[in-house]
Amino acid sequence: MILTVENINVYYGNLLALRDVTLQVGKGEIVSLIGANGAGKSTALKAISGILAPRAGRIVFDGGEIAGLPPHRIARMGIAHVPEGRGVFANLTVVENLEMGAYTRRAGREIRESIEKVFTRFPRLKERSGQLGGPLSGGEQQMLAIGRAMVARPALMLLDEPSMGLSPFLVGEIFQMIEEVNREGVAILLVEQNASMALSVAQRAYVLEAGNIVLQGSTAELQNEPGVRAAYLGG
Amino acid sequence: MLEVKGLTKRFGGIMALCGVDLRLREGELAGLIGPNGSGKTTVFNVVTGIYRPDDGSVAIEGEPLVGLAPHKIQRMGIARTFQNIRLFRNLTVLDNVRAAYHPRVPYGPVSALCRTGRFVEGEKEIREKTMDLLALFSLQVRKDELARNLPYGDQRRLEIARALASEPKVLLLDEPAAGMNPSEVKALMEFLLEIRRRFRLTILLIEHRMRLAMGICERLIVMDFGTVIAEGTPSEIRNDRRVIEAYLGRGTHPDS
Amino acid sequence: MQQVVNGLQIGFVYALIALGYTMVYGIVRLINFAHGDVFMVGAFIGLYAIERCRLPLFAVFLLAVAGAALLAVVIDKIAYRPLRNAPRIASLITAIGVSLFLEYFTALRQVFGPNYYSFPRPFAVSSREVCGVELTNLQAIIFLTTLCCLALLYYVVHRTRMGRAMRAVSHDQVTAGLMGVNVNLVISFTFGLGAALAGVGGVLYGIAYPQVNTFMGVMPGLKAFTAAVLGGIGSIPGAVLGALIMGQSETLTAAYLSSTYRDGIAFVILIAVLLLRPTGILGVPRTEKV
Amino acid sequence: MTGVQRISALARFAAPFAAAAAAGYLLEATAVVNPYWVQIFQLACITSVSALGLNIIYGFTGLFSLGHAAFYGIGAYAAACLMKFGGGESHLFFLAALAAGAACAAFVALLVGLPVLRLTSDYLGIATLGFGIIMKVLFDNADSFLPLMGGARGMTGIARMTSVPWTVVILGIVLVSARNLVRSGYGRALVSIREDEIAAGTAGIDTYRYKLAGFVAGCGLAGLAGGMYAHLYTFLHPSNFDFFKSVDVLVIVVLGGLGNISGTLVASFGWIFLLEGLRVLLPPEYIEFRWVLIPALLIVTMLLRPQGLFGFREFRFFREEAES
Repeated sequence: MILTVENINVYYGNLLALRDVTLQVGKGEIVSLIGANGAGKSTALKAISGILAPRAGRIVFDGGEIAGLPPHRIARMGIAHVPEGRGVFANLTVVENLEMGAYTRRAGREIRESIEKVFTRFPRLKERSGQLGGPLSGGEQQMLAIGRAMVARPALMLLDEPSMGLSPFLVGEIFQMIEEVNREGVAILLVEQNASMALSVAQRAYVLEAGNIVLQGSTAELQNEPGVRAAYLGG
Repeated sequence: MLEVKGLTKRFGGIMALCGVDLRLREGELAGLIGPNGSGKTTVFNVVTGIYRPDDGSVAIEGEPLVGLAPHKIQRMGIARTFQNIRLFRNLTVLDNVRAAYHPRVPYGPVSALCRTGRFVEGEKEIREKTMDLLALFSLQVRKDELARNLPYGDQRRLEIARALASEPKVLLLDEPAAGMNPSEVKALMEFLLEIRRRFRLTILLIEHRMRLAMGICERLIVMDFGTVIAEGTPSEIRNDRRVIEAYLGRGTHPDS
Repeated sequence: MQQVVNGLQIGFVYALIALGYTMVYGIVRLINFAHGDVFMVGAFIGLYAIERCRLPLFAVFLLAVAGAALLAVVIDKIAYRPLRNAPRIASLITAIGVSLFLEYFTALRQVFGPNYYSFPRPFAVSSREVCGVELTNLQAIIFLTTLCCLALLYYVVHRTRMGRAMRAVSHDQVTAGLMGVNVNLVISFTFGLGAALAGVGGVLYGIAYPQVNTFMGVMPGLKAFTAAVLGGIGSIPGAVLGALIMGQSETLTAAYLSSTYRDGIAFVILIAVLLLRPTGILGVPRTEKV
Repeated sequence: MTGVQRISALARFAAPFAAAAAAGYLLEATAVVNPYWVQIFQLACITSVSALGLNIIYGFTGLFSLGHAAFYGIGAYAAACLMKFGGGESHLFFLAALAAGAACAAFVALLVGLPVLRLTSDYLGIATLGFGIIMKVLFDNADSFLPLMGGARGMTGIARMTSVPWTVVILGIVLVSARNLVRSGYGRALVSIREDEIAAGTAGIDTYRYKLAGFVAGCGLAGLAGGMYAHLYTFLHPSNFDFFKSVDVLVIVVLGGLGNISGTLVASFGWIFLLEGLRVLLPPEYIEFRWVLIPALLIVTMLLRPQGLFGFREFRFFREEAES
């Protein structure tokens, strides 16, 4: 297991947002986390990447305890979190955004190579390499956000709602990209509202409801679970 | 009821709306659908006076309202909610709704200053009305909680309650079903039908998920790239070639 | 024309101070009221370095820069960092507290002392005519030093890894953290960088207007801050532009109207500009997402 | 309500004020307490009135103002000038002068607010700061157009009219009125603007008008306080109304807690008595440490209680209680 989350409790102020959440991601695996809005999906990712500190429980990444560390230290250990809403730096150019992804890396030449690799995968970003990130379209921003995470060469990528606000066509493209990234050996923890999409790419999944994990299993099992079908797959 | 003609709005160089026409019939529950960025929320913002359009007209029951301040438009009978819930976060649930009663307080400032009988009566009346409304939304037990401490679903409901406090004729709901699972959506739908009947409302709601909008609304208005590309009943829309092309994209099914 | 050159002199000094305000505001949205007092400390370090240690001018600048930067970093750590997640007004009040503390603490007899002290001139002031305008060597030094500082600043902000991180943090702290950026470090660096420029400004100010006391930072601080807002707070070129306008308006008012109204005119301009362009001359107009 | 009930209600309402005024009168007349402290007490009452004004502006309506002292100054100069013109020692005229001072400040606030209140958050703060500095420059140069005001030399010879009963009664009336207004639909309108101006607009609240009303009312209170101040110290100087005085009031309001009447009241008294108390408590050779200790204390307080000393809690009197 590359990531093990054990019984974490996370609060917003006094509001309990996650209760006793336990989940695991294996090396090279895609795991989905599905659930309604406000169920705590994003909160789980934030706790893993250090934006929120859990009040109880353990988070072990690559053999080391990371719960409570600041985000920049966790990022340096090899977790890349693509936040909800993409988090593109609107005041930086596309290239500078990608360079920010490589912030934790020092070797200049390898960084250039990684950036070139992103450009070959997303030619549209290359066309816009000198433009600011702000005016990009939603799809381009999502590509940039994922590309930026790739430049960091993480062992684990956390993706928060990559399909949000995208046309169905782009959603398909983004999910293809996610599978490609995964084929290079990057483990992925995917949070999605679009449950059918999320289940189609993942090997395993967890269902969150009101801060608790209520179901887990292989995606094949979950897709046939009547409760999941009713609540998330629209019958 | 509500009539929008040739509405145009630019932001910098971007054409957010170009010549939008739409019409709401009295008492209907219509849906404004379209992919993200197609201009749905901008229509709401222009209709409610938050943005001023570059061109075009909006009228409610024949009364033009372009150029009026948001509060004047509200008093003409249009109330709304926001996509990214905008409650008065540090006020109690009770005060969130009572603030919306303010434009029709039955006492003047001097009366409030001196706490006259009329003030006490007026406050009592507002409180009773507020409590009735909260009861309808099952929020009465939470009346003294701060809005920011409510769970997500309650916040959405409170926002609708606040919009209803002004006794509007037209209610504009911006993605009321965001983040709900199908069974919650069903409950919301029944609830909307109920308040429409009770308050004799005309409702226009925004939803970007096609299937969901079809399940809720009697009539759909489809937008893409700042224009209305189709309108009609769900079954008409389902078979509209332009909608299928522009909205559903190439070869994907209408589930997202 | 002569007045314009004189206006540039004070304008450039204001620019050095205004940059600190604008950068700090850009990154943590804080009006750092203590910045004017950091400028004052820079001037006093300059005073001691010249008078007591008889250091060469270059070393004087280095010392003032280091002292001011260190002070700003310490202030940030003690008074602002604990309040990063508190309402913004809380750190504004501590900024005011720090400002008062620095003014009165340094005014103690045991520290700098409460009086006006004359600032030693490290060189004799001479002037020569350039294109029909009297230009003193003092003014030349001010212009050159400031321009060097600006060039250096541009390089740091736009060409270095740290500068990129600064811009990223100013846009979105949380996401910058996810990129592996140590946000607190970047913020400290920004405070230090702004203070370093103010340190240079303090020494230049001392040389140009050779009298210092511990309250000398108040008015230049307010004006530099106003300049930053005038130009568009958060914008680096805006701060420089605002400061130059401020300098001109001040010298021109003093020359042609009355020096008693000098302090007022600048603010009349400020209010007029804000009413026409609510985010300043070079500020980006913000449309709130609804 | 019958006439008798009305009168008895009025009597019940007025009794505490009468008692406080009488106590104040005795306090002053019998001189059991050092007159210096009595004067400080009055200053604290006056500061409370002014701070309440800023609390309405900033704490309740959410308008960031850094120029409050300018309105305090306008009220002070206006009332003092009027009193000098024709008031003599008449208490009735004094009241009229106070009212006129408040009205003057409110009127200027209206003129300033009309354009400036279109700005938001920090920009509004900076514009009001600018206005404050402009007013200070005008006060400094006032002798050139109205010699009576004395300009940078200060204005002297103002009658000493402010007394303990006056300050106590005025503060009391201001507190009750502020509570009544704030705990009514009008107060809810102001607070909703603070919370979310766009949502307030779509909820039917005329945001511009209420922002203006809140600003004018708050500045009016500053003017009222200024008039009392002028007739307490009988001497006015432009430096009494500079940027630092604006900051003083802001500190009080934030320390007490935004939108919290009790907090403002306690913080005003605490601040004034701390300022003056240190003057007495510190040994003379350390008196200059006063302004080293105060900011240090301020920083520590803010670090420990960033939401103000009181946060949202109010004394019972200031809480909602109009209905059962």
